[in-house]
Amino acid sequence: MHIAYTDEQQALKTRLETYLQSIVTEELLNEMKDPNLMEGGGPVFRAAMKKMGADGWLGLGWPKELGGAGIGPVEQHIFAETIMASGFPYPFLTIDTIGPMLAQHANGFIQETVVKEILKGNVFISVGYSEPNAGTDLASLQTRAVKDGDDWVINGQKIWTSLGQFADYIWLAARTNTDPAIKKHKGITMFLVPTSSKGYSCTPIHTLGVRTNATYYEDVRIPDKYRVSEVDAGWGLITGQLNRERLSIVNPGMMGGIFEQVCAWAAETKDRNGELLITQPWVKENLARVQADLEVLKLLCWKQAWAMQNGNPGMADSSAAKVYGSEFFVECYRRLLEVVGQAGTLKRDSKGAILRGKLEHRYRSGSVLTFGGGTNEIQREIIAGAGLWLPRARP
Amino acid sequence: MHIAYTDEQQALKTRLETYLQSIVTEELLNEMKDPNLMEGGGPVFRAAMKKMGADGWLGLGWPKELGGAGIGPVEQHIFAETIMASGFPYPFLTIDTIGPMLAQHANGFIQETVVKEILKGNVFISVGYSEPNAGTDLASLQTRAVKDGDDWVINGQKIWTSLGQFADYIWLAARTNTDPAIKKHKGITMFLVPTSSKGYSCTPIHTLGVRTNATYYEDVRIPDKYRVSEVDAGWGLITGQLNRERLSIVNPGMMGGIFEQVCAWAAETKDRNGELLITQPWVKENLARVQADLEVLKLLCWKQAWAMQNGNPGMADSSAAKVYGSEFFVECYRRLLEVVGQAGTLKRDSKGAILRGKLEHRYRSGSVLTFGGGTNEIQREIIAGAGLWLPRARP
Amino acid sequence: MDFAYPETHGDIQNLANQIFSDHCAPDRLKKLEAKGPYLDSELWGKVVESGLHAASLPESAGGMGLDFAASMMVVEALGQAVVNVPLVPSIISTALPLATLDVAEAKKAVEQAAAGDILTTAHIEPGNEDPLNPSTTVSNGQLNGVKHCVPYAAEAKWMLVSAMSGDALWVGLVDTHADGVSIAAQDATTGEPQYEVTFSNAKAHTLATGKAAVALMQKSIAMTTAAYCNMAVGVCTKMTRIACDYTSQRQQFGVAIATFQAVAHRLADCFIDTECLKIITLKATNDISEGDDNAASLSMAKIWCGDALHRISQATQHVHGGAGIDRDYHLWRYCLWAKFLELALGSSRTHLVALADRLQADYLAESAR
Amino acid sequence: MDFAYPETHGDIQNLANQIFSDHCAPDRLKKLEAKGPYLDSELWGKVVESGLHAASLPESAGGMGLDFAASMMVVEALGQAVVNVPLVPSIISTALPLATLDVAEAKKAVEQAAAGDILTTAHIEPGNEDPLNPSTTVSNGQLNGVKHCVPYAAEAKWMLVSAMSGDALWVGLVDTHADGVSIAAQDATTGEPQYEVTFSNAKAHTLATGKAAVALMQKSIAMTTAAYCNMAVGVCTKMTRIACDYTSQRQQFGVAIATFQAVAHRLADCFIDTECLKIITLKATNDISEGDDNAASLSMAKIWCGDALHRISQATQHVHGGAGIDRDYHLWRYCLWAKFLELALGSSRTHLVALADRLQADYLAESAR
Repeated sequence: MHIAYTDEQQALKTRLETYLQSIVTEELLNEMKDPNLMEGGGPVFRAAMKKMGADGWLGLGWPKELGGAGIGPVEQHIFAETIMASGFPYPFLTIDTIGPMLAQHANGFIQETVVKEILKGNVFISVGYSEPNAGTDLASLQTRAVKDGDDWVINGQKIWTSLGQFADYIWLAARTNTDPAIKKHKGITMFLVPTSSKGYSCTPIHTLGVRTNATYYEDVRIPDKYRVSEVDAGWGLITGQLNRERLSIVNPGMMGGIFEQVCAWAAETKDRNGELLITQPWVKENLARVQADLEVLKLLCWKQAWAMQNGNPGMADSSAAKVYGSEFFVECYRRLLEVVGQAGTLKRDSKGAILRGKLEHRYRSGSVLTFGGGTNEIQREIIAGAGLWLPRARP
Repeated sequence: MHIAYTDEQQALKTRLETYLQSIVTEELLNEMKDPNLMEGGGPVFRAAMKKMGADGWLGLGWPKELGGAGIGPVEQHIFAETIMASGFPYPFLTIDTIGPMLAQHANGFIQETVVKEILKGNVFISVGYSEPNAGTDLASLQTRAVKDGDDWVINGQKIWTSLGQFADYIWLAARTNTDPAIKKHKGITMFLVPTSSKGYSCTPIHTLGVRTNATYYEDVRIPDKYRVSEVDAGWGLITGQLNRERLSIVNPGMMGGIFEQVCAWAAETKDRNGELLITQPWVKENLARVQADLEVLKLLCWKQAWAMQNGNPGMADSSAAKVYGSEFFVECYRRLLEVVGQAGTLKRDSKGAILRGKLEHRYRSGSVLTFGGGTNEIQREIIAGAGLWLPRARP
Repeated sequence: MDFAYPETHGDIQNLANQIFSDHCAPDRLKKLEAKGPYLDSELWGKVVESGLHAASLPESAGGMGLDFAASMMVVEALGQAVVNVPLVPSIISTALPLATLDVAEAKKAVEQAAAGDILTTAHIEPGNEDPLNPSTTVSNGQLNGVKHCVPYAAEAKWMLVSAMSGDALWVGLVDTHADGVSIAAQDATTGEPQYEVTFSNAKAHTLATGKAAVALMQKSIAMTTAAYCNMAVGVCTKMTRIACDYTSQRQQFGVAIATFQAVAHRLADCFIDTECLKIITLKATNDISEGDDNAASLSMAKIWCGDALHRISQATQHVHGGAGIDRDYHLWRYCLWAKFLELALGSSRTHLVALADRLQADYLAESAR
Repeated sequence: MDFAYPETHGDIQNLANQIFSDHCAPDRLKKLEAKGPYLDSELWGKVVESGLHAASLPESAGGMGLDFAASMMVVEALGQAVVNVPLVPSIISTALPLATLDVAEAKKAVEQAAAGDILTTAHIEPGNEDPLNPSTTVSNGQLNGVKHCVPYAAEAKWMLVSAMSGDALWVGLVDTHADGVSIAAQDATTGEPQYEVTFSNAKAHTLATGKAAVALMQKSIAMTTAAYCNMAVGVCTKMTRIACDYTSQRQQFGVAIATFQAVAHRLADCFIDTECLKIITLKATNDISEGDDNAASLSMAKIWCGDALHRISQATQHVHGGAGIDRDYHLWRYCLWAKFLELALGSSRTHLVALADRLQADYLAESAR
């Protein structure tokens, strides 16, 4: 037992932090001021991703035969935590969730043309699950894929396709079996849809916090080689990807980075009476509460990463981390904003904005995680069943 | 609009506080050290009740024709709040919930022999609703009352019959109609069962906080004149009584009394460094949070009392007050115990106990209210339906 | 004890709700928002025409002469609509406190406000949220310093300002177009116009100094804080209503999602929070109406204001799923205002500290007796 | 980073769970409880026989010589059973810190503890919960002062005590039967024997003075606090398990009440709280195992300890309805221990203050660099 980084892990983290200073440049931060490029997709971002790919950072935990460094999930987690803390818009959906699913399940063609390019920082993929009438009840999705010769023809609409504005592929769940005799989730197949396909289109949905998208599929024709795993076997891939996503979205890196910045700010900023803010009891207690709760989240995520390395993490554990982390984020942004005060409501480019308006942006985007990646109600059902062995709630 | 006591109401409260000093004597407090008499029932308690009855306090808000003072529900609430703050084990179930229901619905015999005696402080009544297999699902209660000539013969068992150890009557809900074609809650009738009846027995259930009882009914035969209102019309009386009980159990009096004592204690007790406890930021913030939340509860109850005076209070409002109040109690006893520290866990008669161990006792009895008087889940269903007009949750 | 409003107040509330709801259609607001922070002059014109804004201003100045609570009915209605009109800054923060003065400049400004001109108050400064302890200074009638987050400063005629005159607090009126006053736009989360205002030897009319200045600014703070709480009641009520409507319609697993206990009970908690905020806000409003500008109830109300807004904003976003944050839907505007109202003039946390200090003082005074 | 325990630790946990669960049948406990606070000598005898209590004591003293974490496995098992044996006071608070000293009296006491004799530590005093700043004084080897809430003081052979020797902290051992030591029973919420101990010129063996005394008492505090957190993990796990079993069986409205979302989700929250407490407790345990008696993780763990115990105690009582508080059922004992473990050696609130002070110091030191 040793609940801390090993010396090697600490060295990795330090090396990475130094390296990231060359990645998170003023140029990148300026590019990210464009709301469409805030979460990546611009030329500076793409160049940085290519550089990290070339320098071997993106596949730290991936097997060597796939072009990774093969060091394991713990190191991959350290990488994700550190890069998120740096402020880089890390495309974790591609690198940490869809990428590994493809590496495990996709055919040779996809391994060559997609997986390898992900590791080089060249390819980005968005998730196409939700539809206007299939959200929490995902299994009732209606987008159809019909076999036509060697091709599949896809028709339907997806919603909340985050990062779709610069995605090269959509990791798309489509109904391939409409037999009323089989359960709804048994008739779904996964595809990789190139966004260059004819009949594909993407329109922005502007939200409280970030841009997301609706994507449309009008007679989109793709060759069978873009199918992932077996026909009608998509549900297992969806839950596998969601299990990984649940951990990625509560990665404490981004929040931890902001927390440290607010602490440092409070330690150098004086109130009207010349006292440092951090000396006020309520200020430091707000910060300490965030610190204690953040430490718990860090440890939960570490343990999950360690468990991935040593067999499979429990389903209830990853749901617990997701519920805890997502609800903690909402509370901690509130506490940090209280410390900064009303000036914290000024936006990034405004006169008087504090810490580049990061908290103003984070409070607006924070709520998304309590329902994104599988709503917390569903996670609690999973915990009640898989963690506590309670009888199933009535349908 | 005037959200405060009128001068007359303030004068009433002051007069009452002075009066209560002659009621809450050391003799009474000593009698209450017996766990069976902690909530009343001893000779000192009975004498005090008689005195208050004779002095006209018990029916402040009751109509004059019933022997009350006819001043109204707001004054009755001021009385209840003040007497609860005094530490007197006020039998609110009898005075504020069953009494008024009887006054409104019972026959002449009961008016004469029971209602008038309640106002004189001579009679105490316990509630007999819950059964081992009928708790939250009260309508499925199985205690049977069968008509036999002019009498009713009652068989069954009740549980959580609080204060049953000194009750003169049980306000009993019994099934009088077993026709499977009618809904379960349409076959229930209310009775007053004299505890002197043959076949009645009462055994203690000792709980975390207080004594309660199981009561048994073995061929208990009572004349029809002890029936309250119509046969099979009991459900309306039950919900009417519960509506009143919900407000009584969240009466802020008792909690408010303890809160003020803890504040006063913190204002005169020094820490190891000679500083008054109340000057420590966390101590006063704990107290202030209780103060703010207590003020809200006080106002909610005032408004309910005022609404009773001016028509009927909304169903969702009284459920909201019940949920809020009962969950607040649990939190506030925690906060107050944090202020007192580990010594707060010493019991009343122990060396080193603080404030007569009141908090030690209250934390143990505090949880009962979140499920007593109709579990908070049911209250939230009521709010969702009657307050927010949401479609009914699936059964 | 009397929880009933006079009939006039009910009428005012109904009229206000009608005017605001007529003008808060998402399409209309979207157009206004396209250009950035905006003042809804059309709507403000209608409000002024109705006279509602001046409900609590003296009749002598062109108002209805009703009590403070009357204006809070209008503010609560505003909270149900969240449209950008300068009701709170111009009337509640500024004209109402000014109306208590027997000073010619003040009287003139109040009359102008009643007629629809905009006034504003500069409460806070960069790095300092205490209007009773400003960094801004005044000497020989000339102001120097910086205020920020001043609502509608560029649109306002007069600005109420506090400053230190030596060791004493000073409060005065500044002509926003005067020499030495420079106004720069800020970009705040709500989309309401806010500005940084810099004074360089700007001329100002003195209204009060010392204790009288503290009382005047205290009145502005108290009335504004009460207005934020009342607006929060509107925001919370509306957010909850929107979520109830949505979850009663939205089907998943073949049923309306409001029929899931987890959803219904969370909305019931929103109802409870709103009731709690409502009652303590009513108490604070009543205390101010009855002349107490420094009541403990006001800090209690602001504590609850922040808590209820935060919880209800999150809960209602959550039960919507993605729809709740879609800018083509209408919940998101309330969420932005929720954060502003939570933090403006002190968060739940800072008001808890203030209440705690007051409690300490009260009990120490009592134990000294 | 390695979350795995050595195999020995798993064996210890299993054995401890077995011994404790064999002795916590409600009927047995009820008999013991009838006479008031009690020491379960029969069970303590079995524990000593098994050697589990001495898992972390040095082999030279008769222990197993395992790390600190090993003893925490036994303490967690104790939390699942809440029976009155002096494991924490005798071994964790006293023998383990003493075992780090090279002093004859300490060595002897540790050997006696390993053999089953009871030791205890007097941490707190009336009105003072800080063992590093006691009111009790020592001079010329004679103690004067009052300690209270001392567990098993009357049953113990030796008592570890801190006192002020002039301006310096002093820590020593007191023979509980020595002249000048008077012991009076207290009645604490848990039903565990606790005592007020008064010293009137009582003779004491000096163990350490000044920095060494602080280090020694700090070790006792840290290890005891970690033990409370580990015991809390057991208590929380068991309370949740009891509630799950009950709600899976208990039928209302014709179905098991666990099938109501409102019930199942609240129990899911208990699961999450337990997981959070478990992981931060593991971190604190690991830090102490690795020699850090003053880690921030310990305050974090105690904050979570109080929060999780409070919430889970209330939630599990609530979903039971009346049965949860019935003294003929078994949940109530856990609820009593939950409150004790929440408050002993500092509540969530006081540990938050401690963590806040540490955070301030860290960031000020950093910004000074």
